[in-house]
Amino acid sequence: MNRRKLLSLLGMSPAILAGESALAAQTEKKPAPATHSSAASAKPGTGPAKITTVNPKGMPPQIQLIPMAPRLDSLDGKTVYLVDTGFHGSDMLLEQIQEWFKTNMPGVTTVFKRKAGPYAQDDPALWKEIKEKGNAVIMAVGH
Amino acid sequence: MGIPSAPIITKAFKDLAILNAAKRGMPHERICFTQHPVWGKTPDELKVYVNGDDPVNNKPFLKEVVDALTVPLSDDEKKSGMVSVSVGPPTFTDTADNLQDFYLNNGYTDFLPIILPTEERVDAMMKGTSHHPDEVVGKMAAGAYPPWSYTVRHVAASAVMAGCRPEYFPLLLAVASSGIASLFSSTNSFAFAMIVNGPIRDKLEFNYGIGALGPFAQANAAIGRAWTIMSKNLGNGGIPGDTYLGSVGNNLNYNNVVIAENEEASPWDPFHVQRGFKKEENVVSLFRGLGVVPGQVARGSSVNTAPMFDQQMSDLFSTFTGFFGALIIADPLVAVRLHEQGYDTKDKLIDWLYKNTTQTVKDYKSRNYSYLFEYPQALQGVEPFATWYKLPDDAVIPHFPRPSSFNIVVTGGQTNAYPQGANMSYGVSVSIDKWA
Amino acid sequence: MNRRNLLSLLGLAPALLAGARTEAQPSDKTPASGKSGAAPSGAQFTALNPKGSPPPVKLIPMAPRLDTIHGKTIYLVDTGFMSGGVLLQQMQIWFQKNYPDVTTVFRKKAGAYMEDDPPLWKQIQANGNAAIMAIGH
Amino acid sequence: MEKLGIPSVPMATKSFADLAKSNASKRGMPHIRACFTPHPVWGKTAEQLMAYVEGDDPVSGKPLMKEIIDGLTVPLTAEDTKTGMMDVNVGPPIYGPDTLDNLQKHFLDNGMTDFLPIIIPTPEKVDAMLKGTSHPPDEVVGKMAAGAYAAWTFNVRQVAVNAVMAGCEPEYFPILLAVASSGMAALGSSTSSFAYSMVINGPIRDRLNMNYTIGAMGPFAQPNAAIGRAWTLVGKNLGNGGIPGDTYMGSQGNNTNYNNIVIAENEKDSLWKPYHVQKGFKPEDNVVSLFAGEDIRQGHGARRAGVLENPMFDDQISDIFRTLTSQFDALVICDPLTIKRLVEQGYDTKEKLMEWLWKNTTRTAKDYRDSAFVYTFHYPRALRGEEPYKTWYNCPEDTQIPYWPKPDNIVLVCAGGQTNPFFQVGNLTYRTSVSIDKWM
Repeated sequence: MNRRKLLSLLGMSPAILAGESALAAQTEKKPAPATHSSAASAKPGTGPAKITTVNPKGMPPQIQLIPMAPRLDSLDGKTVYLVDTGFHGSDMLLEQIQEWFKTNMPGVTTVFKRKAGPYAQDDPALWKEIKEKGNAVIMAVGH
Repeated sequence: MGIPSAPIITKAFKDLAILNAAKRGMPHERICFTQHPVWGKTPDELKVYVNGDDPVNNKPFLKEVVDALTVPLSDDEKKSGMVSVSVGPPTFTDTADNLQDFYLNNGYTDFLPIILPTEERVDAMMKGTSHHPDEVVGKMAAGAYPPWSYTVRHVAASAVMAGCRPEYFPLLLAVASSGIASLFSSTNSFAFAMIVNGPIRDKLEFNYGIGALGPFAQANAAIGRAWTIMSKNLGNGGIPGDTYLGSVGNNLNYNNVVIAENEEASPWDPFHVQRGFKKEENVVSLFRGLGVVPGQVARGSSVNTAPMFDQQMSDLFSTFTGFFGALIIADPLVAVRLHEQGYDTKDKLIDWLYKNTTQTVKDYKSRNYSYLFEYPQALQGVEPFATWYKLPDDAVIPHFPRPSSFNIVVTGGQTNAYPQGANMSYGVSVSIDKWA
Repeated sequence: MNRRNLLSLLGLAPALLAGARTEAQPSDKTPASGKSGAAPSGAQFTALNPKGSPPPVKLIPMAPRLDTIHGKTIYLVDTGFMSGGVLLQQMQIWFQKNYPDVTTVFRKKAGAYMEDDPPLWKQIQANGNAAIMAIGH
Repeated sequence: MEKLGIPSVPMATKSFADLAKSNASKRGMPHIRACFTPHPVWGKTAEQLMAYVEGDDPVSGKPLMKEIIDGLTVPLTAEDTKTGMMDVNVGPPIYGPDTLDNLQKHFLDNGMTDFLPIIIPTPEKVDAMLKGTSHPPDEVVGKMAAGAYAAWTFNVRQVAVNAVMAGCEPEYFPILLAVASSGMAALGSSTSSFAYSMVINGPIRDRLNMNYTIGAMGPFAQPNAAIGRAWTLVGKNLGNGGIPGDTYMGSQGNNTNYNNIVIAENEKDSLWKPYHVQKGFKPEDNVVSLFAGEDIRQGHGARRAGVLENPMFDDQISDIFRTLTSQFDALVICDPLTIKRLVEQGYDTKEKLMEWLWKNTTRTAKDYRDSAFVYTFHYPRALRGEEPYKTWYNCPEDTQIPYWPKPDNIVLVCAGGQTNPFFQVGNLTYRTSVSIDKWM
């Protein structure tokens, strides 16, 4: 599935992707049945009666768009943090990436860090350290 | 944070990663993908991943990582502001058969027949509570997503769909108000349970006799099922590949493990009384974990001695992960027998189990869950994990971190002295009376 | 629950208990019709009975009773559930004390608890006058 | 016994009072002279049991031994000696006409459902379901009983009614007919609370859009959900199962009885032979295989996970096996990632892993014989001279013996969405495989 299709599944307006105003671009997902009509009453002999039912979905919060951080001109001479969020094998993967930088971009300083706390928990101390000492982050989230 | 970053994720999580970033407000986040899985691969195998192509974009993987950090941002990528998410119109009109199909095909159900939530039926359901239809009940998310909120009316729609009666409604509102979804977005396939205590068990005709955990009473069946339907509709859970990732899935997610305690036949304090409620209060307590297994097959079910249920439970628990707790679901015959053995309170039994269910540090460290969830806490100095990780390999430590990892509830029809054990942790107890 | 209620749950006609020959007699009330609610859900439908077809039950006359158990041989049969044997052994002790002229023979049924054990039945038929079977737990 | 002319008195514990009476009736002896002891017997001392013997029958309130002796000696009444046939009534063939709401309530109140909403089986819906098979509506499909009771028979139409109720589509119908034709009910009458499972193989999985990837065993696809649920309704309505205190005695019940454990094998992503091919079917055949046993559990608690080096799944599976009862077999459900890893370890066929697991999952003869379950189920077979139980009961106490008689007692299937290399283990025994194509 491409990104556009995926996001429309979310109920997000495709308009955001086309670059239109992102403000409250409300769309109505079209349901298969008619969306409104007075509750039809049963008329025996005229086919199955129509009834009206309520939408059981809760209320999703609005999503605050976050502008991405400005990119660097080049990685040369910069410090890149490699952050392991703790899934199996990601430490070994990041070690391989570290190796790659040593061989292919020796001008880059890499720092390996294991995020403290379980995988879904924040680690503010680490973020602070990166903000002070680092220029970019590569984060391994997978398995 | 102002620092450019490039998340690396394995291919299996592609859709999830894009959706998640979008939900967090970055629909264009520059995500780089490697082959899946990474776990269990040798360094040499991983070197091939790193030097190869991103299997999603088919570009050299590390060129992509470097580009993600250095290629300037487009206008879209700089965008800020608020976007709304649509869930469709408030009502649908069609024939009953078409609506049944429509609800099923749009993921509003557990793929089984529902009672269609007509306005009359939803209104009738709301007569089961004194709370206003538009009152906000709570917020729910099926994982680390922005939670959705919902009103009494929304809860009523799911309750009707699951086959609940209006008199069940306060119990469902109590569950919904906890914000705990019974479908969770981990790659593990978690199970959920609820314990119901108080006079409401008899008022709603819960089954806590023969077949207590099975399909033998409307209250047990429909209330358990409603939790899953609520989790889908109110908490946006249960979308495979997006908000549900359990690799193999869990059969218990259909109806959840609903346990009405057999308070009358139990020699011990009911569960809610242990939690500080009065006996006459109606309370629902929620649990999460891996599943329920029978205990009668564990070692200790000896023919040569009297049945040693304490040893049986301990044996069973030694195969559980200590990351979740141990919930004993004891038939009244088991409870009475344990009581005769000298465990005149649940706490005494819990104390014995905590002390006698042990493991070596070596075994502890070799378990998946220890590494994934407890090692990071050890690094932060959280006890007992910090100490456990410093002990020698042959040191014997408790299997569960603390006595409060254990819980005991009594249910069953006394046709046989069988216990069951659930590898589940206690979450929260909620007053049902508050929602009456 | 009394025997009559139980048997009617089974679908056995209560008439059987009164000694009369039975005819199938609808015991399930069909749901009340006529009292229809609001329009859409008020339409009338019929639905098929989902039940299978139970076989008729063949009545088995009970074996004639003994005049007395004095001097007779009684088999105590353990069908194999936990501790059934211990209970029957206590019963043997009771017979020795209270009916010393009754011969009791303890047997554990071979085969899993639901399986038949024809050699044992044959033995009881040949050597015994009565049987007590422990089925419980 | 009574048939052989020997007067007999069955004795059960009080918990089985209703059951014993209704059972005797089903067997044609509605007036059987059953007597009862207090419950339970298991775990009581000899002194406590003597007190039972010398005490009163808790059901009749009369002295137990007097009742037993009366049962053997008091002359029979006319009713006690009655012979003939009696019919069992299951109600009219059609309910209604009535409103959908009232019919929904009627089905629920009369124990014809799992206490959850159904699709009302109107003649039109049942006719539509019947289009899912070429077999005529009146063809007898099989017989079913939920335990040691007289089996009920049923035809294609009666299966269709239950299929409609559960929420099945007509194209699922051949699977249900295949399941029903096995005569196996998904609700047992034991005091153990058993679980049931089906493994589905063949192209029908994709034709019905069965889910065998993420959340394979959970509520994420209509065929998985509805077919599993229909099995329980079939057990209740066609096999007369699931009546607590009568045909259902599980003390605590089992949550998996709602929808049963439906496993569509992930044949596409598995590196091993599909299960039905192991059973001698062709890959293009559609087959459903049925299992019964205790439960299903996740592999997470296993020791020797070997996270940092190598996930040793063979060891992990064996470790979980040690917590099962050998009264039932093992059904291992592996995510495709787990299988990939096992194949890399050298288990390039299921048979190799089955053999390794069988050889390496052992315990001492002493532990084996001490198990109450083994005593109830295996010891009588050992007495009859059946192998390997006879050997296992006669070898020295410290002999290491395998959990199961043969490697075939270990079944391996593939399901899952490759989000994590997990596995689950069912303490479940293979019963039978049935061709679905035969019921198309």
